[in-house]
Amino acid sequence: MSERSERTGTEPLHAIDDGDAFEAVSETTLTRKERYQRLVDRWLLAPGRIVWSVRRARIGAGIILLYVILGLIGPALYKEPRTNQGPRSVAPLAEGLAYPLGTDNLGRDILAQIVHATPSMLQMIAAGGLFVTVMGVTVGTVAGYSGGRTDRVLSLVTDIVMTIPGLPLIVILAALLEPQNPIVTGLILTVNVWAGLAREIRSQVLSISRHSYVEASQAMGLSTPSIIVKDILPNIMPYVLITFVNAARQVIFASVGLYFLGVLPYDSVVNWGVMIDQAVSGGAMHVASMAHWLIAPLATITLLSFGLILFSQGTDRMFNPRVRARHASTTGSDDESTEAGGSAAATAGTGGGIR
Amino acid sequence: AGGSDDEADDTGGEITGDEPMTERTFTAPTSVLPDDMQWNAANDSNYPDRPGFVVFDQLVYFRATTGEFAEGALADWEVGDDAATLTLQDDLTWHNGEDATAEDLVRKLHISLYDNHPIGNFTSVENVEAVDDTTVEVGLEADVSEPVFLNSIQNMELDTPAEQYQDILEELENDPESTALADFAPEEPIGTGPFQYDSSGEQELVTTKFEDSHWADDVNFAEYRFRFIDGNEQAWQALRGGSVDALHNIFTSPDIMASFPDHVVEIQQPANWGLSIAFDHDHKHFGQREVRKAIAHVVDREVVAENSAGGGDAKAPVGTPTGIVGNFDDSAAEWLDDPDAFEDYAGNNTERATELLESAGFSREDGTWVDADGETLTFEFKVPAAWNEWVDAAITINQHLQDFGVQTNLVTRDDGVYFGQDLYGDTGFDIAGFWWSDGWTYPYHTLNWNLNSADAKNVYNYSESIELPPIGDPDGETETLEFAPEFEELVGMDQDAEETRQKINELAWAFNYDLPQLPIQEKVDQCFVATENFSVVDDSDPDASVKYPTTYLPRIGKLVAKEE
Amino acid sequence: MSGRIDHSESDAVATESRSDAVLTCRDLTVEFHMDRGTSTVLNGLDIDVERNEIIGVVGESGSGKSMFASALLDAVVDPGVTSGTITYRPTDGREVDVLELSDDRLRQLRWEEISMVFQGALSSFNPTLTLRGHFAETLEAHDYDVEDGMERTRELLADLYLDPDRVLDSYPHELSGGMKQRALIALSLVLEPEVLVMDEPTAALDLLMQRSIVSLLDDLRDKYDLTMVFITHDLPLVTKLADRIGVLYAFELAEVGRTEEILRSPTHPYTRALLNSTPDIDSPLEEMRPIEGSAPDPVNVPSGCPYHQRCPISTEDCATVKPPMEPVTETHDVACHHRDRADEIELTAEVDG
Amino acid sequence: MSTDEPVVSMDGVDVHFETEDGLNPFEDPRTVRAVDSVDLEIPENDVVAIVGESGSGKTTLGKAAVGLQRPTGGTVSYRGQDVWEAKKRFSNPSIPYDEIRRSLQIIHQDPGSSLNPHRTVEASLAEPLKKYQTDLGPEDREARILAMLERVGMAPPHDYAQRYPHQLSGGEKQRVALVRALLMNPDLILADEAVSALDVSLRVEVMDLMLDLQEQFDTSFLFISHDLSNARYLAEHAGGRLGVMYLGELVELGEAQEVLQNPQHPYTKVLKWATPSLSLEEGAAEPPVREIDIPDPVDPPSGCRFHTRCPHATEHCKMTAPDVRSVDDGARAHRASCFRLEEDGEYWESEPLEGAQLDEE
Amino acid sequence: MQRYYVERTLQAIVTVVSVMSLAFFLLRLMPGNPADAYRAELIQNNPQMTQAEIDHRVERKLNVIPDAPLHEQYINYVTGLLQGDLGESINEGVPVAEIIAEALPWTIFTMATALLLSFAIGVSLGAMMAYKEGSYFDNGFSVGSILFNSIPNYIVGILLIWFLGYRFELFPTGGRYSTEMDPTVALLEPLQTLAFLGDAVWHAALLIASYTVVAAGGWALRMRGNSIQILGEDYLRVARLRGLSERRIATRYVGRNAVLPLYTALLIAIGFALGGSVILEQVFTYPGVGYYMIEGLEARDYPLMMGVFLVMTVAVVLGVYIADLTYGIIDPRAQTRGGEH
Ligand SMILES: Nc1ncnc2c1ncn2[C@@H]1O[C@H](COP(=O)(O)OP(=O)(O)OP(=O)(O)O)[C@@H](O)[C@H]1O
Ligand SMILES: Nc1ncnc2c1ncn2[C@@H]1O[C@H](COP(=O)(O)OP(=O)(O)OP(=O)(O)O)[C@@H](O)[C@H]1O
Ligand SMILES: [Mg+2]
Ligand SMILES: [Mg+2]
Repeated sequence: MSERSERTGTEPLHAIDDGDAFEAVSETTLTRKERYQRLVDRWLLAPGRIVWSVRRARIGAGIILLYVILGLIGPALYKEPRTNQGPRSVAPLAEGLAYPLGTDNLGRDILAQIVHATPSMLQMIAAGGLFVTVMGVTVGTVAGYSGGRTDRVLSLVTDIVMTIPGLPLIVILAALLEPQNPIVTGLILTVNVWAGLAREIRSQVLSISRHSYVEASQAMGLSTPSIIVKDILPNIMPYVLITFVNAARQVIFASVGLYFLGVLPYDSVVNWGVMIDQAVSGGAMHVASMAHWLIAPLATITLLSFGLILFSQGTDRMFNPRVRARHASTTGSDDESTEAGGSAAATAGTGGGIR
Repeated sequence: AGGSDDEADDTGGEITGDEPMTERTFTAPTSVLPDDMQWNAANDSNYPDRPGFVVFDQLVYFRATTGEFAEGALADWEVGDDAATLTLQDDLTWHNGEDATAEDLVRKLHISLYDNHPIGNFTSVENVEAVDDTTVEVGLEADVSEPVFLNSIQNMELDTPAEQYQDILEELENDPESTALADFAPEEPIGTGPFQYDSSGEQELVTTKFEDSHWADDVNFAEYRFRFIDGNEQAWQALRGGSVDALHNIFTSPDIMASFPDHVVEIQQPANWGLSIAFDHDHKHFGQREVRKAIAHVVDREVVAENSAGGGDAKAPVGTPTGIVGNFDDSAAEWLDDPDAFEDYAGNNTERATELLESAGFSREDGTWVDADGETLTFEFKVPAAWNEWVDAAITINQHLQDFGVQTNLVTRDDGVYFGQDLYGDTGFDIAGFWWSDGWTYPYHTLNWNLNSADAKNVYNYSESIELPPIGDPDGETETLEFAPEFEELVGMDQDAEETRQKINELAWAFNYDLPQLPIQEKVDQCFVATENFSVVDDSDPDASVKYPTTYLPRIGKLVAKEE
Repeated sequence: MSGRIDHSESDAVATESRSDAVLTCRDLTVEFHMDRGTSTVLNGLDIDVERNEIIGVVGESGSGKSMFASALLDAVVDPGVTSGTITYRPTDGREVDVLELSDDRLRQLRWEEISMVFQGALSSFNPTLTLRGHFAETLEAHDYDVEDGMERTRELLADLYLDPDRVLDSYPHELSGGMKQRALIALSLVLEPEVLVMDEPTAALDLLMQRSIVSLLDDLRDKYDLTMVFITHDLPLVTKLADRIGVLYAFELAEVGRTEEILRSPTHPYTRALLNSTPDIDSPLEEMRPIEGSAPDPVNVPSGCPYHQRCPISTEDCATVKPPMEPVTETHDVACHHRDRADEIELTAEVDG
Repeated sequence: MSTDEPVVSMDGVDVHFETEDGLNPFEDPRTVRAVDSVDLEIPENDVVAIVGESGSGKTTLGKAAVGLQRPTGGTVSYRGQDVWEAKKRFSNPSIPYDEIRRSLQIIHQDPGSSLNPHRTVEASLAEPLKKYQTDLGPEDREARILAMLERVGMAPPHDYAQRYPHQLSGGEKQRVALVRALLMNPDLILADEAVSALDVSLRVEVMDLMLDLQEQFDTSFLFISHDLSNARYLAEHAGGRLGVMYLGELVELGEAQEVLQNPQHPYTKVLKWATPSLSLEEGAAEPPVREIDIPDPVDPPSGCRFHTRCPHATEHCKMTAPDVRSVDDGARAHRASCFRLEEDGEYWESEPLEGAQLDEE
Repeated sequence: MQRYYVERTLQAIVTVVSVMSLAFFLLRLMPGNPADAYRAELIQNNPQMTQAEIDHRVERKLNVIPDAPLHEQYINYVTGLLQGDLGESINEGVPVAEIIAEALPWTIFTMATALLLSFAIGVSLGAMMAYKEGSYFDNGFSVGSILFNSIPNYIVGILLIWFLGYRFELFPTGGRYSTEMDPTVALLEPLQTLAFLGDAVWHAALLIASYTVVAAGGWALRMRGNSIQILGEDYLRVARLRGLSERRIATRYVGRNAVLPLYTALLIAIGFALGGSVILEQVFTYPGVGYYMIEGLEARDYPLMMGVFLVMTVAVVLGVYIADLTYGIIDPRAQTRGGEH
């Protein structure tokens, strides 16, 4: 057969003799630092570069980052909202920068309220988003991947949960549990959102597990969890992210809505939804001089939601290996042309988020 | 702006008393869907109480500013030691055309007694009987002073014509446990009031002037309508847009009032009740007088009241906590012989508060108060979520307390849960928003409410007696004061007698010294009338303090239609 | 690129003499302007398509076959730019410059005169429209008589071994790949075009089906007097069908000639390599060998002869001077500097018959 | 490893799929008989090529052979150990399932989907090493992967190692898949249409590589193709066998050369006709079948399944299914199932079906 | 296929039953009860009513509240339900069915109008955006759609009330129709009917608008995505080559194929719209089922809440059910796919 291998001359050199390829060991070792650098590059810098390269994602990420920073260090930097810290219903900038967004009916600085409400809102959003994501991904992948009875049972549960009219259920749960902890509130607000994700992920998993590389992994005897984690999850990541964003929006919309309805209890900690409630019941809609009281939280919520959507629209690229390859510093350049346009998957649900 | 500062023009011109009859319609809001209304006040569902005020006549009306009673369905009354004689107006006619007689009043009183009306405290069915066509005599089983008795029948309306209620009364006589009364749901009311039911639709209830009513001469407009309006914002908008001519009673901040058309006037009436902080007297900390007092010193009631009123004057801060209403116009002090002897807990006196807490064994650690056992002085401050003014007040109170190092947390609660469970149920509270009077000016009521009522015992677990030093001398020798006998005595005492005044002073001192509750503010009801088509008297007229000006003033010609 | 101008001139002369060409392409070029440079995906193609012939175009993946097919109908996808000339000569003796046509005329030309079967036949139908709908709408769009047209459709389908009733009432997804492919061929013939361009019409099908379709096409050509351009990467498939074969390499024609000339005496080294690499059940075993190296990138086509990097007999010249297309015989043109040395590459695939 | 047992032996293997959406709820669910009583032994270091039309059950058969598809009937054994028996939780197999799993590998038809698009070549290849060569450190793993990449002609290997699948050509992807399978050191590799999707010029290259590695690693190959020329190329080179499948049945099996030169089953002849050659001869223009389209596998024809298309079918074929018959003797006997192999019998007496003829033209 | 129908129907029933049971018990677990809520209401409305009076009333209320053990109440409720009896509202004292029968048409009217409107607008806008992909038009409207999709619809509602209702007083901000209106829907009185319907639309306009604006953004984005995908399909290229008119391509090819996948979403959205009306109807004090949901909640009126919840659940289940069953008919591609969407 040497004759043939000679003909099969596509291999330019056989530096390593046939048998050795199988036994080859390395002569050098990577330093810890190098390996660390690789990890950082792969998991942090590369996604960052990708996000940065899409305008929508860049703007979205910027907005989200702004809120995160606001939530993290804002409360430390900006004064606390206090009753009677200023005159009542001061218009924005009316007194210079003393009350940049004005004050409310109790003379509290509105910017201060917004800033100090951010951490708990972010916690709520993160809790809701994580809950939905974890539940949805777990149930969806387990159902889709294991099939059979497990699938039927999980699918039925999912379908049922999905059909519960979300808002009324949340209203009842909120009244039932009277959550004060933002994390608990976040969970309640997304109590049935995960089902939609689970259903979607299940069908994605079904189609992904038809890919032959999944079968190849099975043939290699890899364990099911590792197949799910390595072969299936990366494919549904864009979807997961989008759902995370939708869940986050659901949290924002529903919490504000319920605070507004007065169904959710609130405590001394300020909250955007409570601000809207107080502004509306305080008559901000009636008096032009108090309009800022309502507009400020409205704009805050809208901007965050807007940022989240923009970000999610940009992020399917983050998990797209084609784009990844181009932004990985450790790999050589790639000549793949960029596919244009936003993705279809990134569109948000209809109906204003709450259903 | 609808300020009452401009005079004549604002109120839409002088009311001479002989305005000509017009075809005008006066429109006011109602929060019950007209289609759903039923007219039995004893039935719990969808009873339209505002419309009820024009269709039915109250037995007597109460002028809150002067504390006097004015005639309603009753033309005259007399409260003696063992009997009260009630005399009906002699021209009173039911909307179905029948004369309203003493029999009708007897029926009303009997039904009320079967329905557990508070006059049952003084009398029973057997003692109520008609003497002649217009007079009813009510035998009293104990001494009752006149204001106390009248207060108890004041909100009673003559609304039980034989046509609708005779059968029900008979059933109650046969079976006092019968639910016939509560189940009765007449779709059309029959009353004796100045307006009678005409029709109701999706959005509106129409009542038309009842020419045979006792008040007919003073009413110069043809219709009184009620428009379904839900929520304050909608109400303000309706008034602003002219779809209603009045709002009965809605708290409205100065900012919002500023958005009303110029022809809208505000009529303020003392509500004689307002927010207080109720302490759980069984609580380890709040059972301590020093802690309560410290809190009283820390909370700056003026700021709270102002915040709660949105910067306006609709909430009057309580001057000196004595358990007597009248902070609105300082009439509270008139009951006191020596107002200065009372502690006023004014301002934000943290020094005094610190002293008090330290004397009770507390110390301040890292800005937080900790008792001798190392427990933090902390509590959840519960308020009903939908009561916005209370929430605003509570936020402010909370702020004051936190600034002083008391670890408080505001908790808004669903109204039902708040009243049903936190106050009157099992969940309880540490400190909660409550009220410190129940709408009456006579000090007996308020003091009784705070020191001796079932609520005092059940809601905030107040004790039946206290150790009380002499008035004005908190450190003096104490004596035990049992509340129940004191009030039993006071109930029957003539309100003008000197000893009555003495007793009131003593009880007010008990209140001031021991602070069963901390009164924060006193509410002023705000009523709005658009004077484009109607004229109304200024709110300095005592009659304007009868509840509600929109329904009472037309009866006496003090809210009249302008000439068309 | 220096050689190109004069070669096209000389070629123009050479082709003038040729007789009845339905389509004449001169300097047919397709370019895409992209961020990283201009991508020339078809580079100065000169070719004639004779009336009633079947011309096969072969080449490896990415060599520009589909671009050529699209260019023939002036249907290169945006933002591709097609330049050069394509002259279409209908039977009435007119000459139509395809690339210069107005939109309306072009719309008419397509499908009525030159129609096309796509590479992705399986996705060439609107999934929510029955096949009858497809036929009818095509007829309507060209103002043909629908009734007559449907009659013809039935005949066409029957010719293609399909049951017309069943097929016409089906939605695309209800048909198997082979049936869809045949239906698509019928659809492309429904307006009785002169020329049928087929871009890998059988690539997705089974061999048996491929072979069957190829033999059907042969019948169709005779029955409907068609001229066909048959594009494929599968050389053996087309040898049974085509009268002539053109070999595309790197967006250019490497060799054109009658089928037997290409098979018997391939002159371009690439053609020879292609033949050598083609598995075949009849030829002796040892004789297949792959083509080394990989296809060039359309943005950076090697200078000179684009094949020189992979060519075993290339010389310095090949790397710099572009070989012109020159006739070997009257019917056989090749673009190679070393046409005489072709024999140096052993032709292992022996063609019998 | 040197037992006499064949690496894989399949004995009367059936794979039937139940399709769920029957129109009538009371009707039994319809069954696709994707593979029907197939016997096949694959000894060590052997190559078996299977050809057949799309839907004939090649893939299913192959997957059953490597233990990725559970047969509904019959047994599949790895060196004498029943594969599915070994997989059971509390069984005590003579060969642990893990080892069986490792020994039977697969390369898929579609190079595009055979590699996880989210993992670099290196990451994909490291997986089997991590699992089966736990003693290797990350550097050694990398070295081995690079060596293998170089071995299959992907140089420079560290460049390729860091690429994502979309940065590879089809041929390169197939090579990586091949390396992945080889890294498991398997006894049998199922190459399911492993070259069909590649450009013509690449096919030979990949097939040569497979042959090469088969030689070197003593691996057996089950090579599946719908293209007779590819199957022949591989099977003949390795001196292996060729099998022909039709609608779930293995209708002919024998030495590659023998089967091609002396096809016994009419279907094999059809396939041969359909395989284009570079010849200029106008082959029979009309296909030697009566019907171009393959019947629905859900409802396969009765009797001999090929009778609907067979140019020689008779009424007898419609009724009865032919048995497998050996054409010649020997260990790797050439066998086929067709009545025409019988000297005489009912077949020859019965009426040919419409359009069919008893004798060849 | 039939088996699929049977299974699907069973599943729908199971879903309704489970959701209802869950709701039944959750509701009763809520803190507070009708009596508490009633006490709150009494206190709020009658500051002068004495404690004794209030206690008396509350006690009387307690008599109305069923006090059988929970499981018995549940059985009673279910048996009632099977006989079509939704129970009697504790607070309103009338049968729940009556309240719902009266409120539901209004919610359906507003939500259906809003949904269909948003769908029509979103789909046309999305298709246009896709056709002009990358243009200023596309970018502008994409950002616009995202922006509108970022705002909860009730906030849009508040803003609309604020500006169009209060500021400019162009629209009423609550109620179903004008007081003066005589609700007539009769063929014999076309003018009055028309006037009435017009008035009803005018009253619902802002509510409908706030839902529409937000939802349309979502539809537009989805439609845009679908269309762009279809614009890249082979069959579209072939259709162009076949000389089909742009109009036919836009409608029969792009439009239809892009809209079909939205069909399911639309039906599901219709189902969820009832539940989604809760906050909006509250904001607009529009007495539909969502409004009564909150009314019921505030009064802890279990039967009323259950009734509304049931209606909302059934709507969702029905929407999903119809979507699942009919998708095959609507989209020929799905026919062979059976239950897998
Ligand atoms: N839309 C496009 N934009 C830019 N380049 C393109 C585009 N479409 C194709 N190409 C490039 O044009 C070249 C020729 O493509 P073409 O489709 O003609 O190849 P082909 O010979 O048909 O290949 P195959 O056999 O794979 O179909 C390829 O390099 C391809 O990458
Ligand atoms: N999981 C499955 N469920 C139901 N039917 C199946 C399944 N897998 C395969 N089939 C059916 O079994 C038959 C054989 O399929 P198989 O994939 O083995 O054919 P094949 O010969 O490999 O075809 P191809 O050449 O198209 O790959 C087909 O009719 C197919 O539809
Ligand atoms: Mg192509
Ligand atoms: Mg297969």
